[in-house]
Amino acid sequence: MMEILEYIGMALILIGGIFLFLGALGLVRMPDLYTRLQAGTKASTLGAMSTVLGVGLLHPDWILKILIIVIFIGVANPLSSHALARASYRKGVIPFSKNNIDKYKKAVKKQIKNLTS
Amino acid sequence: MTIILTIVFTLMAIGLILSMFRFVKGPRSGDRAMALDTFSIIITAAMVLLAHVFERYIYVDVALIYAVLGFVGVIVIARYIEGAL
Amino acid sequence: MIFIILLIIMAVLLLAAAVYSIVHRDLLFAVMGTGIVSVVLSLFFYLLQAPDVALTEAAIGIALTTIIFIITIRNTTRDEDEIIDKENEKL
Amino acid sequence: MKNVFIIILLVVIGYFLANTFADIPFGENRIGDIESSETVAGYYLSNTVEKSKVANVITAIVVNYRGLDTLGEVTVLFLASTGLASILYRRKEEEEDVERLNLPSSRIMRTGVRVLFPSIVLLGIYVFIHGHLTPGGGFQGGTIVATGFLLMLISYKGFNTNHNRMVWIESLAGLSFVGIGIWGLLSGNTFLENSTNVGVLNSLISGGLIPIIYIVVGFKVAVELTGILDILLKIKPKK
Repeated sequence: MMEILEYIGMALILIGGIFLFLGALGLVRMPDLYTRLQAGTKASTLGAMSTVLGVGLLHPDWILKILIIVIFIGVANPLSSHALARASYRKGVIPFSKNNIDKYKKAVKKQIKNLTS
Repeated sequence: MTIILTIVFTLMAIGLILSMFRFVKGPRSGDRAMALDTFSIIITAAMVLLAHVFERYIYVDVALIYAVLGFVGVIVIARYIEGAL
Repeated sequence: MIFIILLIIMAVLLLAAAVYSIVHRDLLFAVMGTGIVSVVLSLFFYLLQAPDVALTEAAIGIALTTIIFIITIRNTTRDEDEIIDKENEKL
Repeated sequence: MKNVFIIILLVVIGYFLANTFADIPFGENRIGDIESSETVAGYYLSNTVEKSKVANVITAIVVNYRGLDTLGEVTVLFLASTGLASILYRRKEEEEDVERLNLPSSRIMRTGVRVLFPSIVLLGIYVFIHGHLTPGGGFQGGTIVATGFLLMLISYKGFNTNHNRMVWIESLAGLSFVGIGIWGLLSGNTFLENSTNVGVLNSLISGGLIPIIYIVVGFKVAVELTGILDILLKIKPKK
Protein backbone atom coordinates (compact mmCIF):
# COMPACT_ATOMS: atom_id res chain seq x y z
CA MET A 1 0.00 0.00 0.00
CA MET A 2 2.73 2.42 1.01
CA GLU A 3 4.76 1.65 -2.09
CA ILE A 4 1.84 2.43 -4.38
CA LEU A 5 1.37 5.76 -2.59
CA GLU A 6 5.06 6.50 -3.04
CA TYR A 7 4.94 5.76 -6.74
CA ILE A 8 1.88 7.97 -7.21
CA GLY A 9 3.51 10.74 -5.18
CA MET A 10 6.71 10.61 -7.21
CA ALA A 11 4.71 10.70 -10.45
CA LEU A 12 2.81 13.75 -9.17
CA ILE A 13 6.06 15.48 -8.25
CA LEU A 14 7.48 14.81 -11.72
CA ILE A 15 4.32 16.12 -13.41
CA GLY A 16 4.43 19.18 -11.20
CA GLY A 17 8.03 19.91 -12.08
CA ILE A 18 7.30 19.58 -15.78
CA PHE A 19 4.33 21.93 -15.53
CA LEU A 20 6.29 24.50 -13.53
CA PHE A 21 8.96 24.44 -16.23
CA LEU A 22 6.32 24.77 -18.99
CA GLY A 23 4.78 27.74 -17.20
CA ALA A 24 8.10 29.53 -17.08
CA LEU A 25 8.76 28.62 -20.72
CA GLY A 26 5.40 30.08 -21.70
CA LEU A 27 6.33 33.23 -19.84
CA VAL A 28 9.26 33.64 -22.21
CA ARG A 29 7.77 32.37 -25.47
CA MET A 30 4.32 33.99 -25.56
CA PRO A 31 3.88 37.15 -27.63
CA ASP A 32 1.99 39.58 -25.40
CA LEU A 33 1.07 40.23 -21.78
CA TYR A 34 -2.28 38.48 -21.60
CA THR A 35 -1.10 35.21 -23.12
CA ARG A 36 1.91 35.34 -20.82
CA LEU A 37 -0.41 35.80 -17.86
CA GLN A 38 -2.41 32.79 -18.95
CA ALA A 39 0.64 30.58 -19.33
CA GLY A 40 2.30 31.76 -16.16
CA THR A 41 -0.79 31.31 -14.02
CA LYS A 42 -2.54 28.17 -15.20
CA ALA A 43 0.52 26.01 -15.74
CA SER A 44 2.40 27.10 -12.66
CA THR A 45 -0.66 26.80 -10.41
CA LEU A 46 -1.23 23.22 -11.59
CA GLY A 47 2.47 22.47 -11.24
CA ALA A 48 2.76 23.81 -7.71
CA MET A 49 -0.44 22.09 -6.53
CA SER A 50 0.65 18.80 -8.04
CA THR A 51 4.14 18.94 -6.51
CA VAL A 52 2.79 19.82 -3.08
CA LEU A 53 0.18 17.04 -3.23
CA GLY A 54 2.89 14.59 -4.28
CA VAL A 55 4.91 15.42 -1.17
CA GLY A 56 1.73 14.97 0.86
CA LEU A 57 1.30 11.47 -0.55
CA LEU A 58 4.91 10.61 0.30
CA HIS A 59 4.35 11.62 3.94
CA PRO A 60 0.74 10.81 4.88
CA ASP A 61 1.05 12.42 8.33
CA TRP A 62 1.76 15.86 6.84
CA ILE A 63 -1.45 15.87 4.82
CA LEU A 64 -3.30 18.57 6.80
CA LYS A 65 -0.82 21.39 6.24
CA ILE A 66 -0.26 20.22 2.67
CA LEU A 67 -3.99 20.52 1.95
CA ILE A 68 -4.01 24.01 3.45
CA ILE A 69 -1.12 25.00 1.17
CA VAL A 70 -2.93 23.57 -1.87
CA ILE A 71 -6.10 25.51 -1.05
CA PHE A 72 -4.14 28.73 -0.52
CA ILE A 73 -2.32 28.35 -3.84
CA GLY A 74 -5.58 27.55 -5.61
CA VAL A 75 -7.29 30.68 -4.28
CA ALA A 76 -4.45 33.16 -4.23
CA ASN A 77 -2.64 32.67 -7.53
CA PRO A 78 -5.60 33.15 -9.91
CA LEU A 79 -6.63 36.15 -7.80
CA SER A 80 -3.34 37.95 -8.32
CA SER A 81 -3.35 37.08 -12.03
CA HIS A 82 -6.87 38.45 -12.41
CA ALA A 83 -5.91 41.68 -10.68
CA LEU A 84 -2.88 42.04 -12.96
CA ALA A 85 -4.85 41.44 -16.17
CA ARG A 86 -7.56 43.90 -15.16
CA ALA A 87 -5.05 46.56 -14.17
CA SER A 88 -3.08 46.23 -17.41
CA TYR A 89 -6.21 46.45 -19.53
CA ARG A 90 -7.43 49.53 -17.71
CA LYS A 91 -4.00 51.07 -18.09
CA GLY A 92 -4.26 50.70 -21.87
CA VAL A 93 -2.11 47.73 -22.81
CA ILE A 94 -3.36 46.53 -26.21
CA PRO A 95 -3.80 42.76 -26.75
CA PHE A 96 -1.83 40.91 -29.42
CA SER A 97 -2.98 42.17 -32.81
CA LYS A 98 -3.51 38.78 -34.50
CA ASN A 99 -6.57 37.90 -32.45
CA ASN A 100 -9.23 40.49 -33.13
CA ILE A 101 -11.58 39.34 -30.37
CA ASP A 102 -11.83 41.86 -27.54
CA LYS A 103 -15.04 41.34 -25.59
CA TYR A 104 -13.85 43.14 -22.50
CA LYS A 105 -13.79 46.54 -24.20
CA LYS A 106 -17.56 47.08 -24.11
CA ALA A 107 -17.84 46.14 -20.46
CA VAL A 108 -15.05 48.51 -19.47
CA LYS A 109 -16.62 51.35 -21.45
CA LYS A 110 -19.97 50.78 -19.75
CA GLN A 111 -18.35 50.69 -16.30
CA ILE A 112 -16.41 53.88 -16.94
CA LYS A 113 -19.58 55.60 -18.15
CA ASN A 114 -21.36 54.50 -14.99
CA LEU A 115 -18.52 55.80 -12.86
CA THR A 116 -18.39 59.22 -14.46
CA SER A 117 -22.13 59.86 -14.64
CA MET B 1 13.58 8.10 -6.56
CA THR B 2 16.63 10.36 -6.30
CA ILE B 3 16.85 10.72 -10.07
CA ILE B 4 13.28 12.08 -10.18
CA LEU B 5 14.10 14.63 -7.49
CA THR B 6 17.21 15.68 -9.43
CA ILE B 7 15.18 16.11 -12.62
CA VAL B 8 12.52 18.15 -10.83
CA PHE B 9 15.05 20.44 -9.15
CA THR B 10 16.80 20.98 -12.48
CA LEU B 11 13.50 21.87 -14.14
CA MET B 12 12.73 24.30 -11.33
CA ALA B 13 16.13 25.95 -11.66
CA ILE B 14 15.63 26.36 -15.42
CA GLY B 15 12.19 27.80 -14.70
CA LEU B 16 13.70 30.31 -12.30
CA ILE B 17 16.25 31.37 -14.92
CA LEU B 18 13.55 31.73 -17.59
CA SER B 19 11.32 33.87 -15.39
CA MET B 20 14.34 35.97 -14.41
CA PHE B 21 14.90 36.52 -18.14
CA ARG B 22 11.32 37.70 -18.52
CA PHE B 23 11.74 39.91 -15.48
CA VAL B 24 14.79 41.63 -16.91
CA LYS B 25 13.44 41.91 -20.45
CA GLY B 26 9.68 42.34 -20.03
CA PRO B 27 8.66 45.64 -21.54
CA ARG B 28 5.86 46.60 -19.16
CA SER B 29 5.28 46.47 -15.45
CA GLY B 30 2.65 43.74 -15.87
CA ASP B 31 5.22 41.36 -17.34
CA ARG B 32 7.60 41.98 -14.50
CA ALA B 33 4.92 41.49 -11.86
CA MET B 34 3.96 38.23 -13.57
CA ALA B 35 7.58 37.10 -13.47
CA LEU B 36 7.67 37.90 -9.73
CA ASP B 37 4.53 35.82 -9.21
CA THR B 38 5.94 32.84 -11.10
CA PHE B 39 9.17 33.17 -9.15
CA SER B 40 7.42 33.00 -5.81
CA ILE B 41 5.20 30.07 -6.78
CA ILE B 42 8.13 28.00 -8.08
CA ILE B 43 9.98 28.70 -4.85
CA THR B 44 6.93 27.66 -2.78
CA ALA B 45 6.89 24.29 -4.52
CA ALA B 46 10.65 23.97 -4.11
CA MET B 47 10.37 24.64 -0.37
CA VAL B 48 7.82 21.86 0.14
CA LEU B 49 10.01 19.51 -1.88
CA LEU B 50 13.07 20.48 0.18
CA ALA B 51 11.11 19.77 3.36
CA HIS B 52 10.73 16.24 1.97
CA VAL B 53 14.46 16.08 1.22
CA PHE B 54 15.43 17.27 4.72
CA GLU B 55 12.68 15.07 6.30
CA ARG B 56 11.54 17.86 8.65
CA TYR B 57 7.85 18.50 9.25
CA ILE B 58 8.49 21.95 10.71
CA TYR B 59 9.89 23.26 7.44
CA VAL B 60 6.46 23.00 5.80
CA ASP B 61 5.41 26.01 7.89
CA VAL B 62 7.73 28.29 5.95
CA ALA B 63 6.24 27.15 2.65
CA LEU B 64 2.75 27.72 4.05
CA ILE B 65 3.54 31.32 4.92
CA TYR B 66 5.22 31.75 1.55
CA ALA B 67 2.11 30.55 -0.28
CA VAL B 68 0.05 33.12 1.60
CA LEU B 69 2.33 36.12 1.39
CA GLY B 70 3.81 35.71 -2.09
CA PHE B 71 0.73 37.02 -3.81
CA VAL B 72 0.00 40.02 -1.60
CA GLY B 73 2.83 42.03 -3.11
CA VAL B 74 1.63 41.21 -6.63
CA ILE B 75 -1.90 42.34 -5.78
CA VAL B 76 -0.61 45.62 -4.37
CA ILE B 77 1.49 46.15 -7.52
CA ALA B 78 -1.58 45.43 -9.66
CA ARG B 79 -3.71 47.91 -7.72
CA TYR B 80 -0.96 50.49 -8.12
CA ILE B 81 -0.70 49.93 -11.89
CA GLU B 82 -4.46 50.31 -12.13
CA GLY B 83 -4.17 53.68 -10.42
CA ALA B 84 -6.66 52.63 -7.78
CA LEU B 85 -4.53 52.46 -4.68
CA MET C 1 26.41 17.88 -6.54
CA ILE C 2 22.97 19.08 -7.63
CA PHE C 3 22.83 20.95 -4.34
CA ILE C 4 25.96 22.95 -5.15
CA ILE C 5 24.77 23.68 -8.70
CA LEU C 6 21.46 24.93 -7.29
CA LEU C 7 23.30 27.18 -4.85
CA ILE C 8 25.43 28.64 -7.65
CA ILE C 9 22.41 29.28 -9.90
CA MET C 10 20.58 30.97 -7.05
CA ALA C 11 23.57 33.13 -6.20
CA VAL C 12 23.76 34.29 -9.82
CA LEU C 13 20.02 35.08 -9.82
CA LEU C 14 20.38 36.98 -6.54
CA LEU C 15 23.21 39.10 -7.90
CA ALA C 16 21.37 39.73 -11.16
CA ALA C 17 18.25 40.94 -9.36
CA ALA C 18 20.26 43.10 -6.97
CA VAL C 19 22.23 44.75 -9.78
CA TYR C 20 19.02 45.24 -11.74
CA SER C 21 17.32 46.94 -8.84
CA ILE C 22 20.28 49.25 -8.31
CA VAL C 23 20.77 50.17 -11.96
CA HIS C 24 17.20 50.62 -13.19
CA ARG C 25 15.83 54.17 -13.24
CA ASP C 26 12.15 53.29 -12.90
CA LEU C 27 11.33 53.07 -9.20
CA LEU C 28 8.56 50.48 -9.48
CA PHE C 29 10.85 48.04 -11.31
CA ALA C 30 13.56 48.60 -8.73
CA VAL C 31 11.10 47.71 -5.98
CA MET C 32 10.15 44.51 -7.82
CA GLY C 33 13.87 43.76 -8.04
CA THR C 34 14.19 43.98 -4.26
CA GLY C 35 11.20 41.65 -4.04
CA ILE C 36 13.02 39.05 -6.13
CA VAL C 37 16.16 39.54 -4.05
CA SER C 38 14.29 38.72 -0.87
CA VAL C 39 12.51 35.74 -2.48
CA VAL C 40 15.81 34.16 -3.50
CA LEU C 41 17.49 35.12 -0.23
CA SER C 42 14.72 33.39 1.68
CA LEU C 43 15.30 30.18 -0.30
CA PHE C 44 19.00 30.55 0.50
CA PHE C 45 18.34 30.69 4.23
CA TYR C 46 16.01 27.72 3.86
CA LEU C 47 18.66 25.66 2.06
CA LEU C 48 21.18 26.50 4.78
CA GLN C 49 18.66 25.09 7.31
CA ALA C 50 17.72 28.31 9.09
CA PRO C 51 13.91 28.26 8.88
CA ASP C 52 13.47 31.02 11.45
CA VAL C 53 15.45 33.51 9.39
CA ALA C 54 13.76 32.31 6.19
CA LEU C 55 10.36 32.93 7.75
CA THR C 56 11.33 36.43 8.85
CA GLU C 57 12.71 37.24 5.41
CA ALA C 58 9.51 35.93 3.80
CA ALA C 59 7.18 37.87 6.07
CA ILE C 60 9.07 41.16 6.11
CA GLY C 61 11.07 41.22 2.87
CA ILE C 62 8.46 40.05 0.40
CA ALA C 63 5.24 41.38 1.79
CA LEU C 64 5.80 44.35 4.05
CA THR C 65 8.80 46.11 2.52
CA THR C 66 7.43 45.85 -1.02
CA ILE C 67 4.04 47.15 0.07
CA ILE C 68 5.42 50.10 2.00
CA PHE C 69 7.75 51.04 -0.87
CA ILE C 70 4.90 50.91 -3.40
CA ILE C 71 2.64 53.04 -1.23
CA THR C 72 5.49 55.51 -0.91
CA ILE C 73 5.91 55.57 -4.71
CA ARG C 74 2.21 56.25 -5.03
CA ASN C 75 2.52 59.19 -2.66
CA THR C 76 5.48 60.63 -4.59
CA THR C 77 6.07 60.33 -8.35
CA ARG C 78 6.91 57.80 -11.03
CA ASP C 79 6.43 58.27 -14.80
CA GLU C 80 4.87 55.27 -16.47
CA ASP C 81 2.38 56.71 -18.93
CA GLU C 82 5.14 57.71 -21.32
CA ILE C 83 6.50 54.17 -21.39
CA ILE C 84 3.07 52.71 -22.18
CA ASP C 85 2.48 55.19 -25.01
CA LYS C 86 5.85 54.39 -26.54
CA GLU C 87 5.16 50.66 -26.42
CA ASN C 88 1.73 51.05 -27.99
CA GLU C 89 3.17 53.03 -30.84
CA LYS C 90 5.60 50.21 -31.55
CA LEU C 91 2.89 47.53 -31.82
CA MET D 1 38.13 77.77 10.97
CA LYS D 2 35.16 75.43 10.79
CA ASN D 3 37.03 72.97 8.57
CA VAL D 4 40.00 72.89 10.95
CA PHE D 5 37.66 72.11 13.82
CA ILE D 6 36.08 69.27 11.83
CA ILE D 7 39.49 67.82 10.98
CA ILE D 8 40.60 67.93 14.62
CA LEU D 9 37.38 66.23 15.68
CA LEU D 10 37.80 63.50 13.04
CA VAL D 11 41.41 62.90 14.10
CA VAL D 12 40.40 62.50 17.74
CA ILE D 13 37.55 60.12 16.88
CA GLY D 14 39.79 58.16 14.53
CA TYR D 15 42.48 57.82 17.18
CA PHE D 16 40.09 56.35 19.72
CA LEU D 17 38.47 54.07 17.14
CA ALA D 18 41.88 52.76 16.04
CA ASN D 19 42.82 52.13 19.67
CA THR D 20 39.59 50.22 20.25
CA PHE D 21 39.90 48.10 17.14
CA ALA D 22 43.53 47.30 17.87
CA ASP D 23 42.44 45.44 21.00
CA ILE D 24 40.16 43.06 19.13
CA PRO D 25 42.00 39.87 18.15
CA PHE D 26 41.33 38.94 14.53
CA GLY D 27 41.47 35.44 13.19
CA GLU D 28 40.83 33.75 16.52
CA ASN D 29 37.91 31.51 17.29
CA ARG D 30 36.35 33.62 20.01
CA ILE D 31 33.06 31.74 20.10
CA GLY D 32 34.82 28.60 21.20
CA ASP D 33 33.67 25.03 20.92
CA ILE D 34 29.90 24.91 20.54
CA GLU D 35 29.60 21.48 22.14
CA SER D 36 31.32 22.37 25.42
CA SER D 37 28.97 23.93 27.92
CA GLU D 38 31.48 26.54 29.08
CA THR D 39 30.90 28.93 26.17
CA VAL D 40 27.71 30.96 25.78
CA ALA D 41 26.43 29.10 22.71
CA GLY D 42 27.11 25.75 24.31
CA TYR D 43 25.31 26.87 27.48
CA TYR D 44 22.25 27.89 25.46
CA LEU D 45 22.20 24.70 23.42
CA SER D 46 22.64 22.33 26.34
CA ASN D 47 20.55 24.02 29.04
CA THR D 48 17.55 25.46 27.19
CA VAL D 49 15.68 22.26 26.50
CA GLU D 50 16.09 20.89 30.01
CA LYS D 51 15.59 24.05 32.04
CA SER D 52 12.88 26.03 30.31
CA LYS D 53 11.19 23.25 28.30
CA VAL D 54 11.27 25.07 24.95
CA ALA D 55 11.63 23.09 21.74
CA ASN D 56 12.81 26.06 19.65
CA VAL D 57 16.10 27.28 21.10
CA ILE D 58 16.05 30.51 19.05
CA THR D 59 12.80 31.53 20.71
CA ALA D 60 14.32 30.96 24.13
CA ILE D 61 17.32 33.12 23.23
CA VAL D 62 15.20 35.92 21.77
CA VAL D 63 12.57 36.06 24.48
CA ASN D 64 14.18 34.64 27.59
CA TYR D 65 17.92 35.21 27.66
CA ARG D 66 17.82 38.38 25.54
CA GLY D 67 14.33 39.47 26.56
CA LEU D 68 15.39 43.04 27.29
CA ASP D 69 16.52 43.40 23.65
CA THR D 70 13.08 42.31 22.46
CA LEU D 71 11.52 44.95 24.69
CA GLY D 72 13.80 47.51 23.05
CA GLU D 73 12.82 46.37 19.55
CA VAL D 74 9.13 46.64 20.37
CA THR D 75 9.77 50.12 21.75
CA VAL D 76 11.53 51.16 18.52
CA LEU D 77 8.57 49.94 16.47
CA PHE D 78 6.18 51.78 18.79
CA LEU D 79 8.19 55.00 18.42
CA ALA D 80 8.21 54.69 14.62
CA SER D 81 4.47 54.17 14.51
CA THR D 82 3.83 57.06 16.89
CA GLY D 83 6.10 59.40 14.96
CA LEU D 84 4.45 58.54 11.65
CA ALA D 85 1.01 59.08 13.16
CA SER D 86 1.95 62.42 14.68
CA ILE D 87 3.36 63.67 11.36
CA LEU D 88 0.72 62.38 8.97
CA TYR D 89 -2.46 62.19 10.99
CA ARG D 90 -3.04 65.94 10.71
CA ARG D 91 -3.93 65.67 7.02
CA LYS D 92 -7.29 64.23 7.90
CA GLU D 93 -8.55 67.42 9.53
CA GLU D 94 -7.63 69.63 6.58
CA GLU D 95 -9.56 67.63 4.02
CA GLU D 96 -12.99 66.61 5.16
CA ASP D 97 -13.60 63.27 3.47
CA VAL D 98 -10.44 61.25 2.96
CA GLU D 99 -11.03 58.62 0.27
CA ARG D 100 -8.68 55.69 0.48
CA LEU D 101 -9.43 54.14 -2.92
CA ASN D 102 -9.94 55.87 -6.24
CA LEU D 103 -11.50 52.92 -8.07
CA PRO D 104 -13.53 50.08 -6.58
CA SER D 105 -12.02 46.64 -6.93
CA SER D 106 -13.68 43.91 -8.96
CA ARG D 107 -16.17 41.45 -7.54
CA ILE D 108 -13.79 38.50 -8.01
CA MET D 109 -11.17 40.20 -5.90
CA ARG D 110 -13.63 41.20 -3.20
CA THR D 111 -14.94 37.64 -2.90
CA GLY D 112 -11.44 36.14 -2.87
CA VAL D 113 -10.23 38.57 -0.25
CA ARG D 114 -13.30 37.88 1.88
CA VAL D 115 -12.39 34.20 1.79
CA LEU D 116 -8.69 34.78 2.40
CA PHE D 117 -8.84 37.45 5.12
CA PRO D 118 -9.98 35.24 8.06
CA SER D 119 -7.60 32.49 7.10
CA ILE D 120 -4.62 34.86 6.87
CA VAL D 121 -5.43 36.35 10.27
CA LEU D 122 -5.85 32.84 11.69
CA LEU D 123 -2.49 31.82 10.20
CA GLY D 124 -0.79 34.81 11.81
CA ILE D 125 -2.32 33.97 15.18
CA TYR D 126 -1.17 30.37 14.74
CA VAL D 127 2.36 31.55 14.03
CA PHE D 128 2.65 33.64 17.17
CA ILE D 129 0.89 31.20 19.46
CA HIS D 130 3.17 28.36 18.33
CA GLY D 131 6.26 30.55 18.50
CA HIS D 132 8.02 28.26 20.96
CA LEU D 133 7.38 25.09 18.91
CA THR D 134 7.75 26.03 15.26
CA PRO D 135 9.80 28.68 13.41
CA GLY D 136 8.41 32.17 13.67
CA GLY D 137 7.08 34.15 16.56
CA GLY D 138 5.63 37.44 17.56
CA PHE D 139 7.13 39.67 14.89
CA GLN D 140 6.42 37.36 11.97
CA GLY D 141 2.90 36.55 13.13
CA GLY D 142 2.12 40.22 13.64
CA THR D 143 3.37 41.02 10.15
CA ILE D 144 1.14 38.33 8.65
CA VAL D 145 -1.93 39.66 10.49
CA ALA D 146 -1.14 43.20 9.29
CA THR D 147 -0.86 41.89 5.71
CA GLY D 148 -4.34 40.41 6.00
CA PHE D 149 -5.72 43.75 7.16
CA LEU D 150 -3.93 45.46 4.26
CA LEU D 151 -5.70 43.16 1.78
CA MET D 152 -9.01 44.19 3.31
CA LEU D 153 -8.02 47.88 3.22
CA ILE D 154 -7.09 47.91 -0.46
CA SER D 155 -10.10 45.99 -1.73
CA TYR D 156 -13.07 47.27 0.32
CA LYS D 157 -14.02 50.91 0.42
CA GLY D 158 -16.09 50.74 3.57
CA PHE D 159 -13.60 48.82 5.68
CA ASN D 160 -12.23 51.00 8.46
CA THR D 161 -10.03 50.34 11.42
CA ASN D 162 -11.07 51.57 14.82
CA HIS D 163 -8.27 53.79 16.10
CA ASN D 164 -9.45 53.93 19.69
CA ARG D 165 -9.57 50.18 19.99
CA MET D 166 -6.15 49.86 18.36
CA VAL D 167 -4.59 52.30 20.81
CA TRP D 168 -6.12 50.36 23.70
CA ILE D 169 -4.83 46.99 22.46
CA GLU D 170 -1.36 48.42 21.89
CA SER D 171 -1.16 50.01 25.33
CA LEU D 172 -2.43 46.90 27.07
CA ALA D 173 0.08 44.71 25.21
CA GLY D 174 3.00 46.99 26.08
CA LEU D 175 1.92 47.24 29.70
CA SER D 176 1.59 43.50 30.09
CA PHE D 177 5.08 42.95 28.59
CA VAL D 178 6.60 45.29 31.17
CA GLY D 179 4.34 43.84 33.84
CA ILE D 180 5.60 40.31 33.18
CA GLY D 181 9.15 41.62 33.53
CA ILE D 182 8.40 43.39 36.81
CA TRP D 183 6.60 40.31 38.11
CA GLY D 184 9.89 38.46 37.67
CA LEU D 185 11.57 41.15 39.80
CA LEU D 186 8.87 40.94 42.47
CA SER D 187 9.16 37.17 42.80
CA GLY D 188 12.79 37.51 43.75
CA ASN D 189 14.53 36.93 40.39
CA THR D 190 15.85 39.18 37.64
CA PHE D 191 13.85 41.20 35.12
CA LEU D 192 11.96 38.90 32.69
CA GLU D 193 13.23 35.80 34.49
CA ASN D 194 11.46 32.67 33.30
CA SER D 195 10.51 31.54 36.78
CA THR D 196 7.56 29.24 36.12
CA ASN D 197 8.43 25.94 34.52
CA VAL D 198 5.09 24.48 33.55
CA GLY D 199 4.16 21.89 30.99
CA VAL D 200 5.95 19.18 29.09
CA LEU D 201 8.36 19.59 26.20
CA ASN D 202 6.84 19.84 22.70
CA SER D 203 3.30 20.59 23.85
CA LEU D 204 1.38 23.84 23.47
CA ILE D 205 1.55 24.72 27.16
CA SER D 206 5.26 24.66 27.86
CA GLY D 207 8.10 27.06 28.34
CA GLY D 208 6.64 29.11 31.17
CA LEU D 209 6.44 32.78 30.26
CA ILE D 210 7.78 32.52 26.69
CA PRO D 211 4.45 31.86 24.85
CA ILE D 212 2.72 34.63 26.83
CA ILE D 213 5.40 37.16 25.90
CA TYR D 214 5.23 36.12 22.24
CA ILE D 215 1.44 36.47 22.16
CA VAL D 216 1.74 39.96 23.64
CA VAL D 217 4.44 40.92 21.13
CA GLY D 218 2.34 39.53 18.28
CA PHE D 219 -0.69 41.66 19.19
CA LYS D 220 1.47 44.76 19.58
CA VAL D 221 3.29 44.35 16.23
CA ALA D 222 0.08 43.54 14.35
CA VAL D 223 -1.71 46.61 15.67
CA GLU D 224 1.23 48.94 15.06
CA LEU D 225 1.84 47.79 11.48
CA THR D 226 -1.86 47.97 10.66
CA GLY D 227 -1.91 51.52 11.96
CA ILE D 228 1.14 52.48 9.85
CA LEU D 229 -0.37 51.00 6.67
CA ASP D 230 -3.73 52.63 7.31
CA ILE D 231 -2.18 56.06 7.83
CA LEU D 232 0.01 55.70 4.73
CA LEU D 233 -2.95 54.66 2.58
CA LYS D 234 -5.01 57.66 3.65
CA ILE D 235 -2.61 60.26 2.23
CA LYS D 236 -3.89 61.82 -0.96
CA PRO D 237 -1.35 61.45 -3.79
CA LYS D 238 -0.27 64.61 -5.57
CA LYS D 239 -1.77 64.94 -9.01
